[in-house]
Amino acid sequence: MSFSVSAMPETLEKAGNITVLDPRQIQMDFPLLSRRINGTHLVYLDNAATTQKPESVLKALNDYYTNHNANVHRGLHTLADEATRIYENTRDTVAEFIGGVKREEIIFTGGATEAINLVAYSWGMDNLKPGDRILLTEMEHHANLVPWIRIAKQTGAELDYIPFDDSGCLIIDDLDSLITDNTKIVAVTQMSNVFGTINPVQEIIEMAHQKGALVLIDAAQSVPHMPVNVLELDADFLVFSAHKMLGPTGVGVLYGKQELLESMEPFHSGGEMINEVTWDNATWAELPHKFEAGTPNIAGVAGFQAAIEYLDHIGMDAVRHHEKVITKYALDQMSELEFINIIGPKDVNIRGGAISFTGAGLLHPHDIAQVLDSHGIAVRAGHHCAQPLHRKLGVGSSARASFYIYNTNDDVDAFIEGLIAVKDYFGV
Amino acid sequence: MSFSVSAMPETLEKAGNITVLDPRQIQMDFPLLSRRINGTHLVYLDNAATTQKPESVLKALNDYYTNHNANVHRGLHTLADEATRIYENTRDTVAEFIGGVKREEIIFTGGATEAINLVAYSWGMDNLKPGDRILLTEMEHHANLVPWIRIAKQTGAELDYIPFDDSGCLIIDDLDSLITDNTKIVAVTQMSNVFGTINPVQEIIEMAHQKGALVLIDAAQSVPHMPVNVLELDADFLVFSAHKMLGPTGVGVLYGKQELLESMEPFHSGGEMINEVTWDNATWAELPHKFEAGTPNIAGVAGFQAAIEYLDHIGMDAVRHHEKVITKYALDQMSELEFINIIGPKDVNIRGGAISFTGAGLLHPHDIAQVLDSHGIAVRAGHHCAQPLHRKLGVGSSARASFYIYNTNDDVDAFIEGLIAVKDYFGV
Amino acid sequence: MNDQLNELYRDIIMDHYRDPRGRKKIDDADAHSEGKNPTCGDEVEMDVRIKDDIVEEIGVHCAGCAISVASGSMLSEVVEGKSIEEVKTIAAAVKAKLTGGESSIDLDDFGDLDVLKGVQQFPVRIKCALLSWVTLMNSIESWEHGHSHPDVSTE
Amino acid sequence: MNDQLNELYRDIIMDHYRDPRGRKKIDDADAHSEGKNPTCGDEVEMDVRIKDDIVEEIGVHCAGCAISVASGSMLSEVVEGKSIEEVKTIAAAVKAKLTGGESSIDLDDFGDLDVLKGVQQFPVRIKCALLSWVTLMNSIESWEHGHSHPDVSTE
Ligand SMILES: Cc1ncc(COP(=O)(O)O)c(C=O)c1O
Ligand SMILES: Cc1ncc(COP(=O)(O)O)c(C=O)c1O
Repeated sequence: MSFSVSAMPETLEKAGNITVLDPRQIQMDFPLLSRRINGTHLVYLDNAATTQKPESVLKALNDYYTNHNANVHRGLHTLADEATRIYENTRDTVAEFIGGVKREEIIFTGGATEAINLVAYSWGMDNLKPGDRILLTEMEHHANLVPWIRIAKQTGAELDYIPFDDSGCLIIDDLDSLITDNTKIVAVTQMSNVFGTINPVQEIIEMAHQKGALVLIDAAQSVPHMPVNVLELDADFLVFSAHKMLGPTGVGVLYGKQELLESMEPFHSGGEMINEVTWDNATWAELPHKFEAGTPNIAGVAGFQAAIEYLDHIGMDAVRHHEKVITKYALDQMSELEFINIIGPKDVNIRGGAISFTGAGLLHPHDIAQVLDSHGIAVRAGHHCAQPLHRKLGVGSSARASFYIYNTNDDVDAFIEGLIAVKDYFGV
Repeated sequence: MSFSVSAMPETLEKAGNITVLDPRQIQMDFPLLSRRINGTHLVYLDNAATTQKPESVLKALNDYYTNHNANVHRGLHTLADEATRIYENTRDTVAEFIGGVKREEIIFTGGATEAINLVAYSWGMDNLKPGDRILLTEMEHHANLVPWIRIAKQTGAELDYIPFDDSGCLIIDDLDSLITDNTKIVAVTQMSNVFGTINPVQEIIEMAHQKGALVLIDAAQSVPHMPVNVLELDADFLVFSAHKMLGPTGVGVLYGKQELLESMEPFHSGGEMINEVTWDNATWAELPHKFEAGTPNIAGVAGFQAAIEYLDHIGMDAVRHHEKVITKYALDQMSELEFINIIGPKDVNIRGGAISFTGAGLLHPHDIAQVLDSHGIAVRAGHHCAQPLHRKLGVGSSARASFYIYNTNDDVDAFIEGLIAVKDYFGV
Repeated sequence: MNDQLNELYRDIIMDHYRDPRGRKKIDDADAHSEGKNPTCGDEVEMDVRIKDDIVEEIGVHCAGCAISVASGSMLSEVVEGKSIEEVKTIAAAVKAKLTGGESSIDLDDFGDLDVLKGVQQFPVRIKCALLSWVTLMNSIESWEHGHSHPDVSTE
Repeated sequence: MNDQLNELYRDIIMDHYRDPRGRKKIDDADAHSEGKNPTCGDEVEMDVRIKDDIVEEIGVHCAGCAISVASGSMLSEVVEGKSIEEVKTIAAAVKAKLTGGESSIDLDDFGDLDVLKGVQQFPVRIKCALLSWVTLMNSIESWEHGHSHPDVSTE
């Protein structure tokens, strides 16, 4: 039986050892990118917030609803069987995509945020007590910050932070002392959604394991943009969201080591996740179902399959390579503009394609984003769900341009011209 | 600006005072219904598990991804503004659909299950203590059972159950004594997903309020199938899922009275739901955002809008009327088959269109469903996420046929013929 | 009625379903075990008498669908007189047949068991076919550990 | 540059942004309040001297985007010398103008305030324009209740 066959673009060229993708070819697979905004064509540079979707993902969603829609599991009829196969098939695809983990170790959630909440609650409630410490970094997204603040309050555990330096890189010289004997878990982002920094999670995981602490990797920004192998990393938990990697909204992934997931109580409860229920007791289903209560986002998961297939076809090495090239091109030009300040590292070998910046003098991030929008250029302005980071930098907010596989140097040029127009508009 | 315009079918006839819908016309709006299964045409009778989607919902999803996709809230660019409007617009539509509640009182979740978990946790953790009692009914879906079993264990509260009688109706004569002074919350389904019974939630709510208890209504089966006015009911909480009412998977609704939601701590935490975050503290955003952490299922919510518009166009009175008629037609014929036993009431005035039954002698629900599938007829078999109910009935499982707006009397005829074929196949 | 369905409900299966073998009570059983599949409510009770590592007698009482009852019935026919080792090998082969794995023996040689292969196309039904076998394995395992009343679940 | 944008960033707005009025410290203030919009980090500090129910003097220190700074600047120009009642009416009218509601007075009669209507088309910016006004209202409210240091947030 064959489901959602996604038309794959022929877009790759080999240049020496490096596979080079052609963003102009890729753009043609993304219907939204041909939209016009304010009388001009769209330049979409808000990819760290969410990415656009290729035709193949829309087709997969449509195919699911048009041909196979039914509730999953326990259904004996043909549609239920097909829906279940589609849903479970994506689980295998995800397990393979992040390095070949076990299918039982892949839990579908509503997003990266829910996945972190699941771990903070289900693992945290039973494993944290007064005196225990949770180690985060100063550059975490609120999603990897607020759940830990709350669970710390509830359990009496305390929070520590790995600081970042002036260039937006983690200072890990003192990691040995930051991870104490009481540190039970380290939760760290693999790629900052503000600085773009790629953090040395491998070292952090090694050191944490030496000290007996677990590590949760917030891979919401990394898995979409670079090859990530969970087994090589030896991460204990790792989370990400489909919508930031060409997939549908409302789908996230929690990877967790089997023995950890097995030892944990469920998070949500209800249908599909039980073994046996009586009037006053319930026992839990096997992994992964134990953590998937109720009807899941079946269509979203079906679309996610097509998203991963698309990325797989391009190859994550090519994705990473393209982003290095375009980010370097952008950073070089932005550095010439004396009226903006880039926050985050300049070396594309240790960073991804999210570039945050502030404006000099009267140039406020909100106004920058507003004026860029009138040129059809979509960037984000605000605290990017990282208030403490901005507070440490002494700024209330920043503007952020972030790239993906369909962005071209032309997009960068338009962005740079847009910035100059902003400057002129405000007469800075 | 106009978004997702959904093509509305012209399918309604007025017959006297009752608006009658034409399921044959409606079928044409549902692409999946023309699928063939095992060489014959599909008869989809698994609507209590999930419904099929009209073309307009698929269009809305596609329109969202093709023209407006961006992350919601806080985005200054045009797409973010449009996505936010679409998302928030659905909130208004939902608020209106269930009787004109306030938009702040509508929380989008991943499904009814998550909505109940939210209440059980966020309300329960702060409002339940040893000695308190939670009143459920013996016919609850696991979604409205297991979260309460868990929160009872965590808080020391205890569970009571409103029993059902031989016909699958709640016995509320003793309600006055079942709701004690210690009863803090009553959680009850408005329509049983097994018996089909429509419960007298109005009376239950009145009596509970007299005793100072809150009431949560599990409307997962009622809101899709009959007019529900939350304000008239005076429900404190009410939950349902989009996928059971023509909408996308991965979207649910929690309605809660504003003052209750305001008094509650958040459930999930992360981006979008905070006011201010520091290294060791966080304060919460206003309603409804306080309960919507992280990137929501934006596309799903966009599609949900089209689903509600479709139902609104037909009119929930017409939906209910159609189901009464088809359910009566089915019950009458099923009652003639001596080899099956219908569980649940026979009077269509107090029941919806989910008909569960067991087989006599060697006819096991699994085998019934399996053989019906070979005739293209999709019914469900199992415990329908209601193990305690089945245990009380003394059966391990049941088969269930459930109707919706696109089911015709021909579907019922095919189903009856299918049942006879099952009987013959097993030579009962 | 399509062919796949007839593969599932083979005449032999229906025969075992209508007239399950081994439905007896064994008073001097060495192991008793109960298994259930909460999803569909199917339940099996099993008594086994074992002597010198040989399954001398087995009683299988299965309440459930055609597949689970037939599977239990065939089990009772096949395992009597076999050594614990042989029984384990057969159980593994049944599991392999159902889930598409590799096995060391050919089920054709063991009564009607080979007809269970029709279940492979119906993933939801695999648990039904496995219920008795899982219960038997648990029975034997706890007998080996000196216990005699384990409860199992295939869910 | 499109027209809607120019409606937002009217010359008058830009003038107030470049050269904010009322940026003074008031030593004998009767009320002090701080407001912020955590989303964009905009902050405003406000000192108000009130005598016989008249806002005699106001100091507005706003750090933020063009809209929030200009709105605060215009506020300082308009409210000085007005009665508490008048100030409340104007604040309500500004809110109505921004959010599309009804108001009892015509903002045209109050300095440059009417230009804020350009913000209406930009929902995300409404909070920016409101920040100073919400802060002032909180200031007055707590002055009326005898307090003098409220902190507010428009988020
Ligand atoms: C680093 C990081 N972590 C977590 C999240 C949360 O992802 P979601 O909103 O999809 O749950 C995001 C996305 O905003 C992010 O950038
Ligand atoms: C009565 C009832 N409550 C709750 C649910 C749970 O809904 P969902 O699985 O969409 O969360 C269902 C659906 O199966 C139901 O029928």
